[in-house]
Amino acid sequence: MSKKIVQIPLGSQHISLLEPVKFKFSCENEKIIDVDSDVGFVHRGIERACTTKFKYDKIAYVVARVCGLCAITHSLTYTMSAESLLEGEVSMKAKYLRVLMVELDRIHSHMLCLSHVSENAGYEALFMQIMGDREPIMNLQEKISGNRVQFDYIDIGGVNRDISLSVEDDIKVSLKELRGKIEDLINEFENNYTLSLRFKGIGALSLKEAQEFNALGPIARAAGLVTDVRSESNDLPYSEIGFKIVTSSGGDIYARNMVRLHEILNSITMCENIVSGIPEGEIKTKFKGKPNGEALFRLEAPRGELMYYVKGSSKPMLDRLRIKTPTFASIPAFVEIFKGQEYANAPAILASFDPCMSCTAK
Amino acid sequence: MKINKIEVTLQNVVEKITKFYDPTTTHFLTLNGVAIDETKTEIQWIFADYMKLNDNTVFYVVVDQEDVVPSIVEVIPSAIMSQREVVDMFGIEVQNSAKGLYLDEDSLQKPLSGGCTL
Amino acid sequence: MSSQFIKAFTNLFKKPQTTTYPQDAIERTENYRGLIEYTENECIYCLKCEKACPPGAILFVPCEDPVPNDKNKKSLKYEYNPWLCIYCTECIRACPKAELALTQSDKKPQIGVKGDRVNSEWTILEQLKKGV
Amino acid sequence: MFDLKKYRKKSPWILHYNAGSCNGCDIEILASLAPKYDLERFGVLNTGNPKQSDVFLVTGPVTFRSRERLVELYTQMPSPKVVIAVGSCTCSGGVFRDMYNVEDGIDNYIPVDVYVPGCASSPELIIDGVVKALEILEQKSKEIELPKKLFGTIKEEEGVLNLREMALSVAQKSEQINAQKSEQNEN
Repeated sequence: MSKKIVQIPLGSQHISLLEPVKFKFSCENEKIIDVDSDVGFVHRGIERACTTKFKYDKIAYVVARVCGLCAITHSLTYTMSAESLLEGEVSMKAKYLRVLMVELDRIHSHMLCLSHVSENAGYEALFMQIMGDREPIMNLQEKISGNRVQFDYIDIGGVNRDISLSVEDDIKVSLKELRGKIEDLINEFENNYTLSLRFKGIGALSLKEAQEFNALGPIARAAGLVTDVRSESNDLPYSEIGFKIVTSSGGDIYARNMVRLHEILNSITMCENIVSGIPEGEIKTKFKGKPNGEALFRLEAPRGELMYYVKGSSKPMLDRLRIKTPTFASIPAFVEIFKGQEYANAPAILASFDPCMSCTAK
Repeated sequence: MKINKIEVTLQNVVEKITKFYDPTTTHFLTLNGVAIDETKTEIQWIFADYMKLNDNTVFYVVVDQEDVVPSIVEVIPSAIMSQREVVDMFGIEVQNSAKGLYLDEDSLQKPLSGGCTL
Repeated sequence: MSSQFIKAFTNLFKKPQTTTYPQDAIERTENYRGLIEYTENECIYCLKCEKACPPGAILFVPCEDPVPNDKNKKSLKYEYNPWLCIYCTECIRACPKAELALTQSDKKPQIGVKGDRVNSEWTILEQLKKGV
Repeated sequence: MFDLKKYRKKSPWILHYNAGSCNGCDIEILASLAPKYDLERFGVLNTGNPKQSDVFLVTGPVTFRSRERLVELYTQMPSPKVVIAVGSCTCSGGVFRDMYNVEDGIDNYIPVDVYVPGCASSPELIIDGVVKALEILEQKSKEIELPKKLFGTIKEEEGVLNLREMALSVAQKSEQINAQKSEQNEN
C-alpha cells in the first residue's frame, strides 16, 4: 500500500468527546504521525475577571467555576494562597474538612474517568455500573456541602458548613461499601480481556518521555515518575492521615487505570481516617488585612498538579491571578503519546488522559 | 510556599535555564506574566522540584511591550503551550510562538496587559 | 466466573437503583441549597447581599411602587433572578438579619420557559440599576 | 402534571453541546443518563448526530469560538426541535456574566424553549427540564401538522379547490386557535 497522509478531524462536538476540543490527526494510512490541537473553545477570561470584576474574598466562588470536576481543588488552592498573604490561622478542623472534600472529589472524578475508559472500550454495562457506584459519593458531597457538583464549601478562613454526626456515619457506611466495589473493579480491570489485554501497551509513555514532557498526575505516576504534590507540601495534614504515593510502570492505558483505582482506595482510607479523627475546633476563623505580596501555591488536583500565583498590593482587587491547570501543562505529553498510535485507538487514549478542557482554557 | 526569585536578562535566560534545568529532578510549571504598568511586564519562568518540600524557583525579567522574549522550547518542549498563552494574553512577542491559542480576531486583544481597559 | 454468576443471581432480588423521580419526589438532604427567599417586611435595605452576590443575581432596583418609608428611603424593590443565581449562599452569610430577611429554602428553583424574566429582561433591570 | 403514558410512545433523542461550561452540568447530564436517575426510561437517548436529534441540550455561556458551532448545530437539527439551556451560565451568563470572551447566555444566538436553573443543575432539575421540553416538543409537532389538517378538512367539505377561500379559512381558523391559546395562557 502506498503511503498517503490523511487529515482526520476529531471534535469540537463528538459523541465520544465530552469536551469541546478539536484534534486534527495527520494519519499515514492508519497510523497517527502528527496531532494538532485547538483548545480555545472554552476560553472565558476568568483570569482577567478575577482582577477587575471580583474582590479577593469572592474569587474562591469564581475560580471554582473554572472546572466543575476539580472545583474544590481550585477554590482550595486559591484560598490557601490568599490566606498566606493575610493574617490569621486556619483551624485544624477546617483543614481536615477541606482534605475530606478534596479526597471525595478525587474519588468521584477518578470513577468518572474509569467509566469513560470502559465506555470507549465498548463496555457499556461497566460504564453504567461505575456511574451507579459513583452516586453514593455524589450523595455524600451533597450532604456535606449542599450541592452535588459545585460545592462552594471553602471560604477564606475555613469552611462554610460544619459536618454533623449522622453524616459522618453515612460517610463510613458508604465508603465501606465502595471499597468492596472498587476491589471488584480492580479484579475486573486486571482480568477482563476487554479491559486489560485491549489496553496493554496502547498509548504508552516511557519514564524518560514523561520527564522530558513534564507529564503530571496519574499519567506521570503510571509511567513510573514519582511525583505527587500531596507529599511536596506540608500545608495540609496529608502525612497524618495515611497518604501513600501510588505508582505503576508501563505508562499505558492499563497502568493509568490501575493508578486511578489504587488512588481511589488510598483516598477511601484517608477519608475514613479523617472521619474517625476530626479534631475539635472552629470551622471558620477571621482573617485580617488585604492580600499583599506574592504567593505561589501548588496542590494535587485529580488530574495532576494545580498551581496558583497570586499577587496583591493591599487592595480589595488583586493585581494578578495566574492559574496553571494540569491538563494545560500535559498537552505536549498528550501529543507525544498520540504519535505512532493507531487512529482507531484515539478516543480510548483520549479518555484515559481524563482531559479537562474547561480547565485548560479558563 | 517558598519562592526563590532569580533575576535574569533576556540575553542570558536560555543559558541560565539550560544550566538549571534537569528533567530528572525538576519540572517546568509555567511561563507567567505580570503587568507592572502600561508598558512594562514581568515575565516569570516557574520551576519546581519533584518530591521536595515547598521548593519553587522563579526566573524573572522585566520586558517592554516591543521586546522579543526568547523561546525555551529547545530545552523544555512542554513550554510551547504557555508561551503561546503569553503571546495571546500580553501581546508580547515570543520566538516561534503563534498567536491565536485562545483569542479570536474579534475578541478583546491582549486582555491581561497593563494598557488594556474595557 | 462462578462469583459473577452468584452476583448476577443476587442482583435479581435487589431493589432497583433507579429513583422513579417525576412520580415520587426525591428526598432532600438537610443541607440542600435551594432558592433564596426574601421577606420584605424584615429587610433593612443595607444592600449587603447585592454587593456580596458574585454573579449579581440580587438587585435593588429603584422604582415608584413601594412608597419611600423609614427603612426604604430610596424606594428600592428587591429583584432576584433564579436563572442567574449560582446558589453559593454568600448573600445569606452577608445578611445582618439572616434567617429573617433572607433565607435559603430547600425548594428547588423553577424551570423557566419563554416569557420568564431570564436574560434580556434582566439586562433591562441591570441598566435601570446602573442608570441611577 | 406528569402523564407518563403520553410520553412512553415517543423517543426523543438528545444532542449535547458544551458551549464553554465548567463541565459541572455536563457530568450532571451524564449522571442523569446513568442508572440512578435514568432518563433513558423516557426513551431519551444521547446521540452525537444533530440530524437525528429532537432535543438540544446546551451547557455554558457561549464563548467566542463556540458561537458558529452552536448556530451550525442548531440549524442542522430537523424541526420540530426544542432547545434546553442547562445551568445558570447557559440561561443568563451566570458567574461569567460580562467576562470579555463570553456572550452572556445562549438566547442571544438561538431561541431557547426551556431554561434549567442551578449551578450546577442537579439531575433532578435536568429531568424536570427534559419533561417540560417534551411537552413543548409535542405542541410544536402539532403546530407543524396544523396547516395540513386544515387543508384536508376543507377539501372534503367543499369538493372544489378554491385557493382564495381556503387561504382565508385557514387564516380564520388559525386566528381562532391563537385566541384559544391566549385564553389558556391567561388562565
